[in-house]
Amino acid sequence: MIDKEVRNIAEALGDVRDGSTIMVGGFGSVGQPDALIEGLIAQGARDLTIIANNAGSGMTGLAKLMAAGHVRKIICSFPRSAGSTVFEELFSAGKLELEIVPQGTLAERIRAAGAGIPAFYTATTVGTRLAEGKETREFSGRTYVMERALHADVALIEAWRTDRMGNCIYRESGRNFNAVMAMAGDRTVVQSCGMVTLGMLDPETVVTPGIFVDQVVVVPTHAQINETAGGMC
Amino acid sequence: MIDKEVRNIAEALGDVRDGSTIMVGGFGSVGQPDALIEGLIAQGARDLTIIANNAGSGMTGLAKLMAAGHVRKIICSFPRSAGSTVFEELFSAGKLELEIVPQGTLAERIRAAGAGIPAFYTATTVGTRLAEGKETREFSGRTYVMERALHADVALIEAWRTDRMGNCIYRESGRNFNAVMAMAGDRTVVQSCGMVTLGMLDPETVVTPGIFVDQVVVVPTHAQINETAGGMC
Amino acid sequence: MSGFTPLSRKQIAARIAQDIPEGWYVNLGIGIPTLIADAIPEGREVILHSENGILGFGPAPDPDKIDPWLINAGKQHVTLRPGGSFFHHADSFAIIRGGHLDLCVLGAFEVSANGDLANWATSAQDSAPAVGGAMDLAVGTKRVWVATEHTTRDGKPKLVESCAYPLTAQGVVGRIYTNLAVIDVTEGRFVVREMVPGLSREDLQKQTGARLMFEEMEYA
Amino acid sequence: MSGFTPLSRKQIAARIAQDIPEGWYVNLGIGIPTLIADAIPEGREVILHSENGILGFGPAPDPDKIDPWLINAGKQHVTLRPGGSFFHHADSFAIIRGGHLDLCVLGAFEVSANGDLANWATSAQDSAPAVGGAMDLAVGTKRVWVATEHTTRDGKPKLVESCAYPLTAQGVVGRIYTNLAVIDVTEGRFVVREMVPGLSREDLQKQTGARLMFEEMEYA
Repeated sequence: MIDKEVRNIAEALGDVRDGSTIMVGGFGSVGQPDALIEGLIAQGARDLTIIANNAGSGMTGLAKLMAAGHVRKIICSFPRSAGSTVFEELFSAGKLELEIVPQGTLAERIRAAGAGIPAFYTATTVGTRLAEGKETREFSGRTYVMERALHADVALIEAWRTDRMGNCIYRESGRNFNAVMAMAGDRTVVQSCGMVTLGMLDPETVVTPGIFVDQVVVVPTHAQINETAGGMC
Repeated sequence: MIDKEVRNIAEALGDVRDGSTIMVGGFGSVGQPDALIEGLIAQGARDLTIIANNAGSGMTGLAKLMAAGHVRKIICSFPRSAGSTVFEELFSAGKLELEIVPQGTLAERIRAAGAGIPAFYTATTVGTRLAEGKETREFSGRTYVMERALHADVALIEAWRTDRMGNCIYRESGRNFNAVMAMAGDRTVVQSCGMVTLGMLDPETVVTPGIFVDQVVVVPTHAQINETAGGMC
Repeated sequence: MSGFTPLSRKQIAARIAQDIPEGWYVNLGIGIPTLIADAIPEGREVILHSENGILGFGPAPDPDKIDPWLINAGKQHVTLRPGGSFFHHADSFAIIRGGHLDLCVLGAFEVSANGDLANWATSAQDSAPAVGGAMDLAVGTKRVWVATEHTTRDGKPKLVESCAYPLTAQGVVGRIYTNLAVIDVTEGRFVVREMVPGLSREDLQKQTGARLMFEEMEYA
Repeated sequence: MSGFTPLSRKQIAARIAQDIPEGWYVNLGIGIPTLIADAIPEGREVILHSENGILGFGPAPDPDKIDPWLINAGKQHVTLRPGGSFFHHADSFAIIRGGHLDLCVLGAFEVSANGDLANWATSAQDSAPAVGGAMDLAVGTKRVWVATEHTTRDGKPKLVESCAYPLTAQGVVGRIYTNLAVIDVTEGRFVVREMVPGLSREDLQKQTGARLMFEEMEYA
C-alpha cells in the first residue's frame, strides 16, 4: 500500500545535505510550511540556497534559518519588506547572496523546471537592470529575455488536505507558490493541515497530484478559522 | 451585470474572418465542441488554420469542416487515425497543409501563448525528423529544440458547467486541451453543457477562470451519462 | 499657485474608479491604487485580480470573520465575491503576462513622457529592492495606469522627461492620474486631459518635469 | 528452432507487470503495453497515467456503467480508482516531460542497440504519421521499456544495430520485453537477461539484428 505519510519532520528532512537548494512555499505567512522550516533549522544542513517569494521577516521561519547561518544564497522576488531585518543585516554584511527575480518570472522558472523546460523567453525585465547580463532575443518584433528553469533538491510545501498517495488540495490563497514548487523539487515534502481517507478528495479538485509528492507530515494548524469559511483544521 | 452567455452559436461566431486560426478543444470525441464546429461550418469562414489534437474522423465535426473546403492548414499531433479518410484524401491531393506537433509540445506551445511566452526549449523531437529545420541548443549538456508559442484568433472550447462570468469546470477527461486552449485564444467561445447560478461553482474548483472566456453558448449534451457518475447533463 | 484644491488620495482613487468600465479584469497595486477597490460604484461589476492567486476578491471582512488563508498581494485580509476563483502562482502570472488583464493601476516614483515607469527601486544604489510582481504587471497588462501625487513630498516632479530611478518597464504607461490632473501618455508626450478646477496650465507645467500638451483637453 | 514456446502478447504483458513495483507512476502505450494494466498483481498499487489528463485510472467499466467523459489516451472507456485525479493537457505533459513518471512501456517498430526507438512513422516516405504523445513519453519518462514481438510478421528483426524507421527518440530505451526474451540496453549493447525455456542463444541471436551479450543473464 502506498503511504507517503511520515511520522515526524526529522524523518522527512533527515537526509538534507549541505549545499542543497530548497524551495519554500507560501506567500506572506499564508501557506508557508513553518513546521518544515523549523525542522530544517533543527536538521542543521548549511550552505543552503533558498528559493522563496520573500526573504523572511521577524525572527521566525526563514529569518530564523538565515539568522542561524544556514543560508548561503536566497532567490526571491521580495527581499526587503516590513520586518526583514535579519535579511538586511546579513545582506549588507556580505554574508548572503541575493538573486532578485520578478514574481512572475520566479513562478514560471519554477514551473519550467517541473515541466521539463530548461529555458524560456519573457518580456518581463526587458530594458531594466534585472535584465543586465541576460540574453535577449526578438520574436515578432518584440524583445524578450531568456530565463532558465529553477530546480530544487527539496521543495517544502504546505497543503490543506492530503491523502496517503500525496494528493493535495490547498485553501484559498494558500495555493500560491506551493502548487508550483511541488512540481520542481527532486523531493517534495508536504506539511499537511490534515490527512483524509483515500478517495475523499474529489478527483476533479486535486490541485497537486500525488506524483509530485514524496513525503507528507501532518501538522494541524492552530490558526483561527471562521467556521462558515470551511471549518476548523 | 457581466453576462457572457449568448443566445445562439451564430451570434458567437458571426464575425470569424477568412484566414483565421481556430483552436478546437477535445481529445477524441470527449470534450469536443461539436455544436461550435457545426456553427463554424454554417458561418462559412474559409482558409482557416485549425489547431487541434487530431484531424477529424468520420464525416462530422472537423472532418466535415475540412470536407466543406474551409481549412487551409491543420496543426495537430495525431492526423491519421481510424476514420480520418477526409483528412487523408485532402492531404494526399495536396489540398491541405499539415504541421505535425508532438502532443506535449502542442499543449505547451498553446499554454505558452496563453502565458505570454513567445518560445521555449524542449527535449521532445531532438534527433528526429520533427526537429528538422528547428533551432537546437544545449543546456547543462543536453540538447533541446526551440518551440514557438501557438496563438489562435478564436478558441472553441467545451465545458461541463459555466456561470455568467464565464468560469468553467470540466468533466473528467473532458478537461484535456480545452482548459489550455481557453488561455490562448484572442477570443474564447465556450460550448457549455449547462449554466449555473453565479456562486454555485466552488472557487477552489474553477479550472478556467472567466477572464479567459469571452462568450458562452449553452448546448445541453444528449450523451448517456451514468447517474452514479454525476447525474445527467 | 492658489485657488485650487488638490485631490486627496481617496479622491484620486475615486476619479480612476469612474473610468473603469463594467466587466474589466483589474489588478490594483499598493498605495493609492488599493483605494480604488472601495471606490467602484455599487453595482458595477469589476473583477479584481491578486498576484497570489485570486480573481474576484472583495473588501476586507468584518474583524470577526477574518479567514487567515484569504489575503491579497498586499497581505491584507479580503473576502471573495461570487464568481471568484483561486489558482496557483504560475497560473496567476500567466493571467498577467499573457495579456489577459484589462488594466493594472500602479504607483510610481517616476513616469517619463515616453511611458517608462520607475516604481520599484528607490535608487540605483539600492542593491536589494523588492520587485514583487511590478515588472510582470507593467509589461503584461493590456493597459497600465499610474496613480500618484503629482510631485514628491519635497516638490520634485514625478512626471519627467526621462526617469532617473531604475526602470520597472519601458514605454508601458498609458495614463496618469495625479492629485492635480489626468494625463495621457501619447506618442512620447504628456497630454493633459483634465485638471483640478482653478489650477492654471502654467502652474501644472511648473510642477511637471517634461513638456505638457493641452490641445486635447476634455475639460478646460 | 524447436522446443520452446514464445510468449503470447498477454504473457509478455504479465512478465512486464511482474517488474513494476508498488508505488510507480506508469504510462502504458497502445498494443501489448495496454494489456499490462490487467496483469498487475491484485493489491499492488501502481498508478496509471493517461496523456489526456488522468492519474489513477482503472479497468474498463461494466457496459451499463460507461461514462462517456472518462476515456484513456487509447480512447477506451475506463474507470477511476480512489486517489485518482484529473488535469489538463499541459499539466499532463508537464508530468511526462518533467520526468515525473517512473516508467512508460511502449510498442516499437525497431529498437537499436544504443537505445534508439522507432515507433511512430511506418516509413520515411509517410508524410502524415500520427506522433501523439510518443516522443514526449520516450524523452521525458525516467525509464522507457519496450514491449514487442521479437520480429515482424515476416520474421525481420525488430532489435537492430541501427533503426531504419524514423526515430521517436534517441538512446532512451532501457529494457525490451519480447515474446522470446528480456533484454537490457546497456552501454550501447543488447544484454540478454532472460529467455523463454528451450530457446537457444543461437536461435535468439538469429532473430536479432544486432549482437547479443549473454554474460549477465539472470536465468540460463
